[in-house]
Amino acid sequence: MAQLFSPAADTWMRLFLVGSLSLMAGGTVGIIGFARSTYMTSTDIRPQQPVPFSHRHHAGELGIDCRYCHNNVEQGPQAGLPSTETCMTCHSQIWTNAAMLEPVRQSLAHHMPIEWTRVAKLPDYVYFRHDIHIAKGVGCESCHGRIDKMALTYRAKPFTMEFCLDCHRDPAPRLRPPEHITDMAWTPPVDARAKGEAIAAHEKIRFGELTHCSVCHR
Amino acid sequence: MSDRNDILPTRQTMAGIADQLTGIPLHFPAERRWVIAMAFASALLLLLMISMTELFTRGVGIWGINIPVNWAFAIHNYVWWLGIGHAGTLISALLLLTGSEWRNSLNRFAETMTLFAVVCAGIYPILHLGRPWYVYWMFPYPATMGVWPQFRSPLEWDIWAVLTYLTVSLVFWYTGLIPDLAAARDRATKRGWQIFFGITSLGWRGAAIHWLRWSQAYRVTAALAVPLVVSVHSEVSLLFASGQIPGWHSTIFPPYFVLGAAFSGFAVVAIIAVALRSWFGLRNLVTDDHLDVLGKVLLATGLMTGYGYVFEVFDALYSGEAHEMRTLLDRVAGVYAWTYWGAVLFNFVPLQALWWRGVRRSGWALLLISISVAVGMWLERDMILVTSLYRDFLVSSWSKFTPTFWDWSTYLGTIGLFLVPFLIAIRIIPMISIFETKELLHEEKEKGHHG
Amino acid sequence: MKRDARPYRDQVAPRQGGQWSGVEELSDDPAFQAFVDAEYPAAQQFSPTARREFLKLMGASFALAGLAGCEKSPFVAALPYVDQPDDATIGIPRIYATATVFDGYAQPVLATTYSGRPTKLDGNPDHPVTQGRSDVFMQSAVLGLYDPDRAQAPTRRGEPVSWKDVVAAIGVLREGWTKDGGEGLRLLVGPITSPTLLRQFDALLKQFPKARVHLHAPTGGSAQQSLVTAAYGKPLDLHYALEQCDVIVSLDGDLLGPGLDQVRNARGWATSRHRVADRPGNRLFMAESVPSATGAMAGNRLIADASRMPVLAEALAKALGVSGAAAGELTDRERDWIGRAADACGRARGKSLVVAGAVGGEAAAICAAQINDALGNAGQTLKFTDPIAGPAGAATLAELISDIDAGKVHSVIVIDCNPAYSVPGELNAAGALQRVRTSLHVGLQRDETGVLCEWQLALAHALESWSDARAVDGTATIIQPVIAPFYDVRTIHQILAMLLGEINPASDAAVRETWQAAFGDAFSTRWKQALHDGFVQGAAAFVDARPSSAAVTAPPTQGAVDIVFRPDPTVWDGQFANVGWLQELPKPLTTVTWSNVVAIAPDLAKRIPIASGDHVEVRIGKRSVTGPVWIMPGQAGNTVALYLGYGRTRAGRVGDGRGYDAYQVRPADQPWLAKGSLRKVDGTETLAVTQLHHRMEGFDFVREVNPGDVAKPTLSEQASFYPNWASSENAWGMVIDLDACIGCNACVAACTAENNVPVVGADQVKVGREMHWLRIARYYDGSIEEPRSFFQPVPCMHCEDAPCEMGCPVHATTHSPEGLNQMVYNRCIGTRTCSSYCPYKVRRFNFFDYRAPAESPTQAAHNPEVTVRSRGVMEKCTYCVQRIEAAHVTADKDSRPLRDGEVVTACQQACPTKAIVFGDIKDPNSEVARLKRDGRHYVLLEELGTRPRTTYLARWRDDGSGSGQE
Amino acid sequence: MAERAYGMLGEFESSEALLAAARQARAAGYRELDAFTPFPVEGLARILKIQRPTISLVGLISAFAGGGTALLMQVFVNYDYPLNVGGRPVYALSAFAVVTFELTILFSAVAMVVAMLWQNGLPRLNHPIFAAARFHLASKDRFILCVKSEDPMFDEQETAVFLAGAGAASVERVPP
Repeated sequence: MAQLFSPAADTWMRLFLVGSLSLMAGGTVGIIGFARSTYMTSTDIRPQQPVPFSHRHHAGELGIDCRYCHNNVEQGPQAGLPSTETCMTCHSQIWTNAAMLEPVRQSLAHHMPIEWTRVAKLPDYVYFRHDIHIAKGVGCESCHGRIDKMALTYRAKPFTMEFCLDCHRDPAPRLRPPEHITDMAWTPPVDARAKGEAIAAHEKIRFGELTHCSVCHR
Repeated sequence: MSDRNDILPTRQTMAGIADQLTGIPLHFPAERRWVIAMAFASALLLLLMISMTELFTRGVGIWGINIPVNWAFAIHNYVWWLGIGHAGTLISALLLLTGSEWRNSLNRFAETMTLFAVVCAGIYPILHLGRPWYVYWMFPYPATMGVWPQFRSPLEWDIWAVLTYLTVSLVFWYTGLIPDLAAARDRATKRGWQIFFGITSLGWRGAAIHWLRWSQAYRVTAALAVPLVVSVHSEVSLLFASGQIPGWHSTIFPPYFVLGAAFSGFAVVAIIAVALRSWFGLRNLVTDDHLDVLGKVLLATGLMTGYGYVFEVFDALYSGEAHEMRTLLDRVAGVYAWTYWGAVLFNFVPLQALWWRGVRRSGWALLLISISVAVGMWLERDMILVTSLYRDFLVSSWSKFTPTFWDWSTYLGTIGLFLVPFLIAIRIIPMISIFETKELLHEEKEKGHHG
Repeated sequence: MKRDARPYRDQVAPRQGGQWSGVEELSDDPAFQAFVDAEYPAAQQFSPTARREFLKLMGASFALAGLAGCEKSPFVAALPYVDQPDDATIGIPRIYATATVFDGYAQPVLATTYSGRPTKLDGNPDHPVTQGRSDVFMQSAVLGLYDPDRAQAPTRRGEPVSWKDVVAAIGVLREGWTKDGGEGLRLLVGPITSPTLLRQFDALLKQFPKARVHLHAPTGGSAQQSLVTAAYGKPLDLHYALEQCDVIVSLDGDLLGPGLDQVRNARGWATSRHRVADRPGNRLFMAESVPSATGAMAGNRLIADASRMPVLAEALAKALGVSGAAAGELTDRERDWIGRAADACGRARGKSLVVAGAVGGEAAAICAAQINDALGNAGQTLKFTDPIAGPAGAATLAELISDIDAGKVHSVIVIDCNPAYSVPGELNAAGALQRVRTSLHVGLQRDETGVLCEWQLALAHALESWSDARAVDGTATIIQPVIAPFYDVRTIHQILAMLLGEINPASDAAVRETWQAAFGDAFSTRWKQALHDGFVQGAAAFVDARPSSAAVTAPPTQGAVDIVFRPDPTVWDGQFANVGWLQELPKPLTTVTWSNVVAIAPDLAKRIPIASGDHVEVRIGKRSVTGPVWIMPGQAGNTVALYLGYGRTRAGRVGDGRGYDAYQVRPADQPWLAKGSLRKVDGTETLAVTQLHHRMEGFDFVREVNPGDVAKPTLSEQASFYPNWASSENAWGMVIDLDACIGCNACVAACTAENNVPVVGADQVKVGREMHWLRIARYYDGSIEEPRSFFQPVPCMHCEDAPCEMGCPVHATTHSPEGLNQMVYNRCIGTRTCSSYCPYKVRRFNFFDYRAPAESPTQAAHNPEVTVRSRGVMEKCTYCVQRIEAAHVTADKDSRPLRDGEVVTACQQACPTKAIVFGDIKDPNSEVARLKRDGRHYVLLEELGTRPRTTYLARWRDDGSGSGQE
Repeated sequence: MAERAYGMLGEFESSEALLAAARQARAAGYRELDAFTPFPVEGLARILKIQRPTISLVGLISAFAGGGTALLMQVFVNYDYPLNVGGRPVYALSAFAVVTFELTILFSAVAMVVAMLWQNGLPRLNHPIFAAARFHLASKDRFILCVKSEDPMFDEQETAVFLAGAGAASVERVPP
C-alpha cells in the first residue's frame, strides 16, 4: 500500500489545527474586546452638528457654567438642551452675523427647533436621572469627560452597564463636594475615599442598594 | 464446543467481518432504500426548518403554550430526546465496564443515536426561548453589562449538563471510531474515500502503544460517562423538581427520570438494531441473541420505571398534601387522564410479552413493543409537564393546553433532524464496531479452543 | 402632588403656538412623514403647526417602543425647545385637574401628562364624590383619546370637508331655520350636565323657538327618571349615603356595580363597612335575579326572578308595617330573607336604606320610597336633589321618530349619541334618520349614526376640550384641555357656537362666558382656583320629597322567561367598544372578555340543555337576537340577562363585529325587564374567558371569619432554611382586604394604563395569554344554583423566598433590598422558568410582539416611565417600581426618609373601596403594617414557605351579629 | 547505496503467533520493536516492555482542574455581582454542585482523549509504515511485528531471516 498523504500534509494539518484553535480563542477575545471598542460604544466619534458648537470655547475658555444652558439638570431626569432663546441671549449681542450661527437665527425666526445630534444617549430601558446624581455629588465630568476641552462634543466614556456599575458599586471615591459638581478640572483629593464617604454619609446614599436592578431598569 | 453460549457465530472470520462492515460505507449495499429513507427524513427536516423560520419570525406564541402551561412540547420533547440518548451511553460505557460482550455489535450505532438524539434535544432549549438570539447570555463571559449567569437555576445547570454530555458523547464516540476509520481507510480503493478516512482516522496505525493508551483513555472515559448519564437526567428532572408545582416537587424525580430515560433509550436502540440488521443483512453480527438480551434489558428498565409510577402515587398519598393529591387525582381522572393511561398502556402492557423468549428473539415483536415504549414514554413526559402545569395551586389560574400545528411540526421536524445525520452516518462510517467485534470473535474462538 | 394653579393654556400653550410640546426626540425623516400622510390622510390638512405637533407626538411615541439588547447605540436627533416655558421640567410629569365625561356626567380626574400628552387619569382626591377613587371607565378614558378610529376631520357624505365648509353650510341652514323659527329642526342629545352646553341649548332654542330637543339615554336618564317620578311624583335625583348605613337592602339594585354611581356608592359602603375593626360595620341584604357585585358582597343574598321584585318589595313594606302594602305569595326562602331584612331594618331606623333596581319597575320603586320614608331614612341615608342632568323637559326619542314618520322633521342634529345603534330595534331609528332631509352628527367617531348623517362633525375628546360638567352630586368641574387636539376637530361648545351663528369660535370662549356669569367680579381668581382644584365648590342642594301613594301597575306577564337588560360592565352602552383596554378587561362576574353573553341560570341550562358558548335565540315579541350563552351560577332560574353595548358595526377596528346587539330586542316601553323566550340554535363559540375554573375545590384561598372568631393577631415570621437578607430602610408590602374588594376591576384598568400592559386580542385571551399583571380571581363556594361569590385580586406576591427567581438562568429576575421581586425585561431571554415555578401564576409572557403597531396613536398613551416590553420577555407586577423610585429621588434630594403614603401603587390609587393598601411594612406606624397585625390577616398559600409580601385580610361572614356602630 | 530502511515487518496470522515472535525477538536482544494489530492484544505490552501510560493520571488532574474551575467560576460571578436570588445564600454551594460535577467530567474526558492523541503523536497522516505493502492487513486480520532500524541489532538481512524464523507469514522491508 502506498502512502496516502505526502509528508507535507502533516505540516498542513498541524497548521490547520493550530490555526483554527487560535482563531477560536482569538475570536472570543476579539468579540469581547470589540464590544468595548470605541466603535461599539460610539466614543470618540464627533457627530456632525447643525451648528459647530464648541464646548471648549463656551465652557472652557469663556467659563460659562454647565447649568446656564443645561438648566434642567438639577430638577429633572434630563439635563435639557438649551432653547434657541438661551443661545440668543448672548448671540443677539455678539456674533450677530456669524454665518455659522445661521441655523440658530433660522430657528428663532421660523420657530423650528435646532436639530442637534444627541451625543450622550442611553438605551430606552435605562432610566437615568441627572438630578439625583447632581444632588448626591456626582460631577458632570465623571460621565461626560472633559467637555471643556472638546471642540466638537463627543461621548467621552463608554456608556455601558459596566461603566455605570463601576461607580454604583463603589461611589465613595468618585463623589465630590457640591461646589465642584460642574468643575471640570476637579481631581480627587488624596483621601478621596474618606472624603467621599463623608459626602455619602451626609447625603444618606444607600450603599449596597445602588446595584439592584430596579434602580435603573423598570 | 459449538453449542456454547456464543453471542457471535464463530464460523465467520475476522477478514470477513472487516470486509462486510467496511463494505457498508465503501460499497453501499442498499442505495434505493437509503434514498427513500433519506427523502422521507429530509422532508421532515425541511418541516423543521419551516417551523423554525416561523418560530423565529413570529415568536413562541405559534405554539399552544400559555400561562400557566408555558412549557409544553418543547420541554417535553427535549426530555424525551435526551432520555433516548442515554441508552447509547449506557450501552457503550456501562456495558463496556461490566464486560458485557453483547454490546459490541450494538454500541456504535447506539452511540451514534445518542449523539444525534442529544442534538435534537439540545436545540429545544434554544427554540423554546422567547428571545433565542440572546442564548449566549447563559454563558459566563465578561459582558459589558457586568451581569453573569445565575448558577442556582436548574436551567443554567441544564445547559452545562447537556453541553458536557454532548461533548463527552462526541469524544467517546469518535475515540471508539478511530480504529475502525483506519480499517476503512485501509480497505478503501477510491481516492476520495481514502482521503476521507485517511484524515478522519488521524493516521491511526494500531501500534501496541497506541492501543495501550487508547484503551486507558477509552475505558476511563467510559467510567466517567456512566455517572454523567445519571447526572444529566437527574439534572433534567430537577428542572421540574426544583419548582414547587404539585406533581413536580418530589425527590423520586431523579431516579425516576434516569430509569425512564434508559427505558425509552433501549427501546429506540432495539428499533434501530432490528431495522439495521434487516436492512444491511447483519444477522451474523446482530443475532437473535442480541435481541434477546435487549429484550431482557428493556423489560428490566421498564419494570423499574413502573416502580417509579407506583412510587409517585405512594409519594403523593403519603405526603398527605392536598395539592399533590389533587394533582394525582387529576392525572388519573382529569382532562388529560388519557396521557397518564396512555403512558401506562403503551409503556407497560405490550412490555409484558417480553417475558417470553420467543417474543424477545423475534425482530418484529421487539420492534413493535419498542415503538410502543417510545410512544408511551413520550406520553409520560407530556403527562408530567402538562398535568402539573395546567392546574397548579390557585384555581383561578387553571387553564388548558392544546398543541398547535407548529407544536407537532417542530416535533416531527426533529425526527428529521435525527434521521438525516443518522442516515448519512450509516453511509460513511462503520455502523458496527469492527475491531471490537473482531476482538470478541477472537476471544470466543480462543475460548472455543480451550473449552 | 404638584398641580398648577395657572390655566393650562397660559402655561403650556403660548400664543405663538408651535412649541408647547417639548418632545425632545422625534423622528423627522421624510419617510416617517410620508407614512403618517398615508396612514392619516387628515393629518395633511392640519395647519402647519398642528401638523408639526402631531409628528412630534408620533415621534415621541416611537422612541418609547424600543427594547434592545447589545446593539450599537445609534446617534439620534435631539430637539430642544425654541423658547422654553418657564416652569417646564423636561421628563417630569405634569398633573392637571380636569374631568372626563361619562354619560353626560363629569368624572373628575387628575391627568398625568408627559411632554404634553396625557398618559394616565386618576380620581381627583379633593373632589367630594370620588375622593381620588376611580372606575374602569375613568381609567380607560385616556385610550379613547388616542383611538385610531376617531373621526379626524369633518365629513360630508363620507368625504372630508373643511370647517369652513361646515360653517358655510350651517349658515345656509340657519337661514332656513330662522325663517320658520326652527320648525322641523330637532336636536337629539344624551344626558347633559354641562352648564355651558345647557346654556347654549337654551340660546339655540331662543333663536329657533319651534325647534325641539329630544333625549336619548340608553342606560338611564329618562327611563330611570320615570321610576323616580312615579315614586315621588316629581323628577328627582336620588343620592344614597351608604357611608351612614347600618343596613342596606337592595332589590336588584346593583349599588356597587358599574355605572355613574359606582365610585360614590362603593366608597360609601366601604366606609361604613370598615368603620370598626372587630366586626363588619354594616349588613348588606340583596335580592337579585342576575348576579352582581352587590350580590357578591351581600352577606344575605336572595335569588329571585326579576319579576318577583315588586312582590318582594311589597312584602318587605308589609313586614315593616308600611301602610297600604298588600301581601303577595312568598316562598319559604323569600319569607325568611324578608324576615331577616325587615328585622335588621327595623333595628336601624334612620340608618338603613332600601333600594329598588330598575327591573322592579314603578311598583318596587314606590314601595322602596315608602319604606325609606317610614323608616326615617329619607333625608338621612337617602337624599334628594332636583335632576342634575338636562336638558329639562326634553322629549323622547320615540317621539322624535314618530314625528319623523309623520313628516314633521326636516333637520336633525345628533349630538354625541348614537341612535342608529343604541336604540330599541323596533323603533328603527336608523331608517328614520335616513328619511330626514338634513342630518348632522356631532361625535367622536363616524359611527353607525355618523355614516347615516349627511354631515359628520368630528368632535374633540374631553381631554382636548374646554368644557364643563357636573359630577353625580352636582359639583361642577371646569374641563381644561390637557393636550392640543391632534386631529382637525372642534369642541362641542365650538360646534354649538357655530350653530348659534359664530364663524370661528374660540375653544374656551363659551366656557369662560358661562363661568364669567357665575363667578362675577372674582372671575379671574375663582377661575384659576377652579382649574387648579378641578372642581367648583358646591354640590346640588338637597330638597325634600314625599313618596307618592300611587297604585301599582302589574308587571308584564307574557312569555316564558324574564329578560333583563343590563349595560355591559366594560363597554357600557357601546360607547367604549373601541377601547381595547376595556374590551380586554374581564367582566367582573363572568371573566368573559371581548364579547357579551346571554346569561342564564344553571337550572335553565340543564332544562334546555345547553353549555356555555352555545348559541341561543332570545325572542321578545316579534324580534329576536342570537348570542352565546353563559351559565351564570347563582342566577335566578327563570331570568335571562342580556348585556347591551355589543354587536357594533361602526365602532372601529377594535369593537366591530363582537358579541350580539341586545338593543335589537329591547322593547321601547320596557327597557329593563321584558318577558320573552329563548331556544337553542345551531352554533357555538369559544368565549375569551380569563378564568376557566371558579370553585375553590376545598382550598381556603379566600378565607372568611365570623366576627366572634377573630383571633388575636399572630405575627409569626415564616420559618425559612435560608439566612435572612439584610433589608434596606424600606420594606414594601401590600395588604388586600377581601372584605372590601367588590371585583370592579378598576385596579386592573389602572395597572394596564400605568404599566403599559398590552392588549392582546380575543384570540390570544382564548388560549390563555391575557397580559394583566393583576387578576381578580373570582371563586364560588356552595352549590352552583346558590353559590357564594368571592373576589380576590392577585398581583405579584413579591415573595421573599421567591421560587421564580431561583429558576432564572440569567439573573433577569432578582430581589431588591426593599423586598421587590424585580423583573428586568431587557435581560430576559424568555425561558419562562420563573412562570413555571410561580405558585401564584402571576407572571405574564409576551408570546408574540404585543406592542401596539408603531403607527398606532395608542403608542402615545404609553407611560414613558415604564419600558414597553418586546416579544419573548416575561413581565409582571412590579409594585409600580417607577413610582417607588421617583419617590425615592424626591425624598433623597431632600435627604429625608420616605413618608407613609408617599408611594401609592396604581391599583391602590384606583380602588374605590380602599381594599388595597401598600406601604412600608418596616414602619410600625404605617397603614400596611397596621393591617398586617389585623386579626383577619392571612397569607395565600402560606404552606409553601415563599413568604409573600402581598397578603390578605379575610372576609367577614355575616352571622347577623355585626351591624353598625352600636 | 539505498537509504537506511525504517524497519522490517513480519506478518503473523494470529495474535498468539505475534506474541510468540515478540517474545523470541526480545530474547534475541531486539529492543526497538513495535507491533501492529487489528485489536488490542493482551500481553503484548508486557512482552514489548512498554510502560504503563499516564492517560488516567492526566484525567485525574484535569478532573480536579475542571471541578476547581467550575467552583471558582461560580463563586466568582456571585462575588463579582452578588444579587439576592429568591432569598438563597450568595454562595449556595449545594446549587453549585451540578455544574461543578459536569465540568469535572468534561475536563477529564476531553483531556484524556487529547492526551491520548498527543502522546500517540496523532494526527499523523504520513508515516513510513504506511508505505509497507502489507501493512493494511494489520487493520484486517493480520498481526504485524516491526523491528525498527534504530535497533542496534538491526540488519536488513539478519532481521528478515529472524522474522521468517519466528514464524512470519511474510517479511517486508519498510522503506524510510
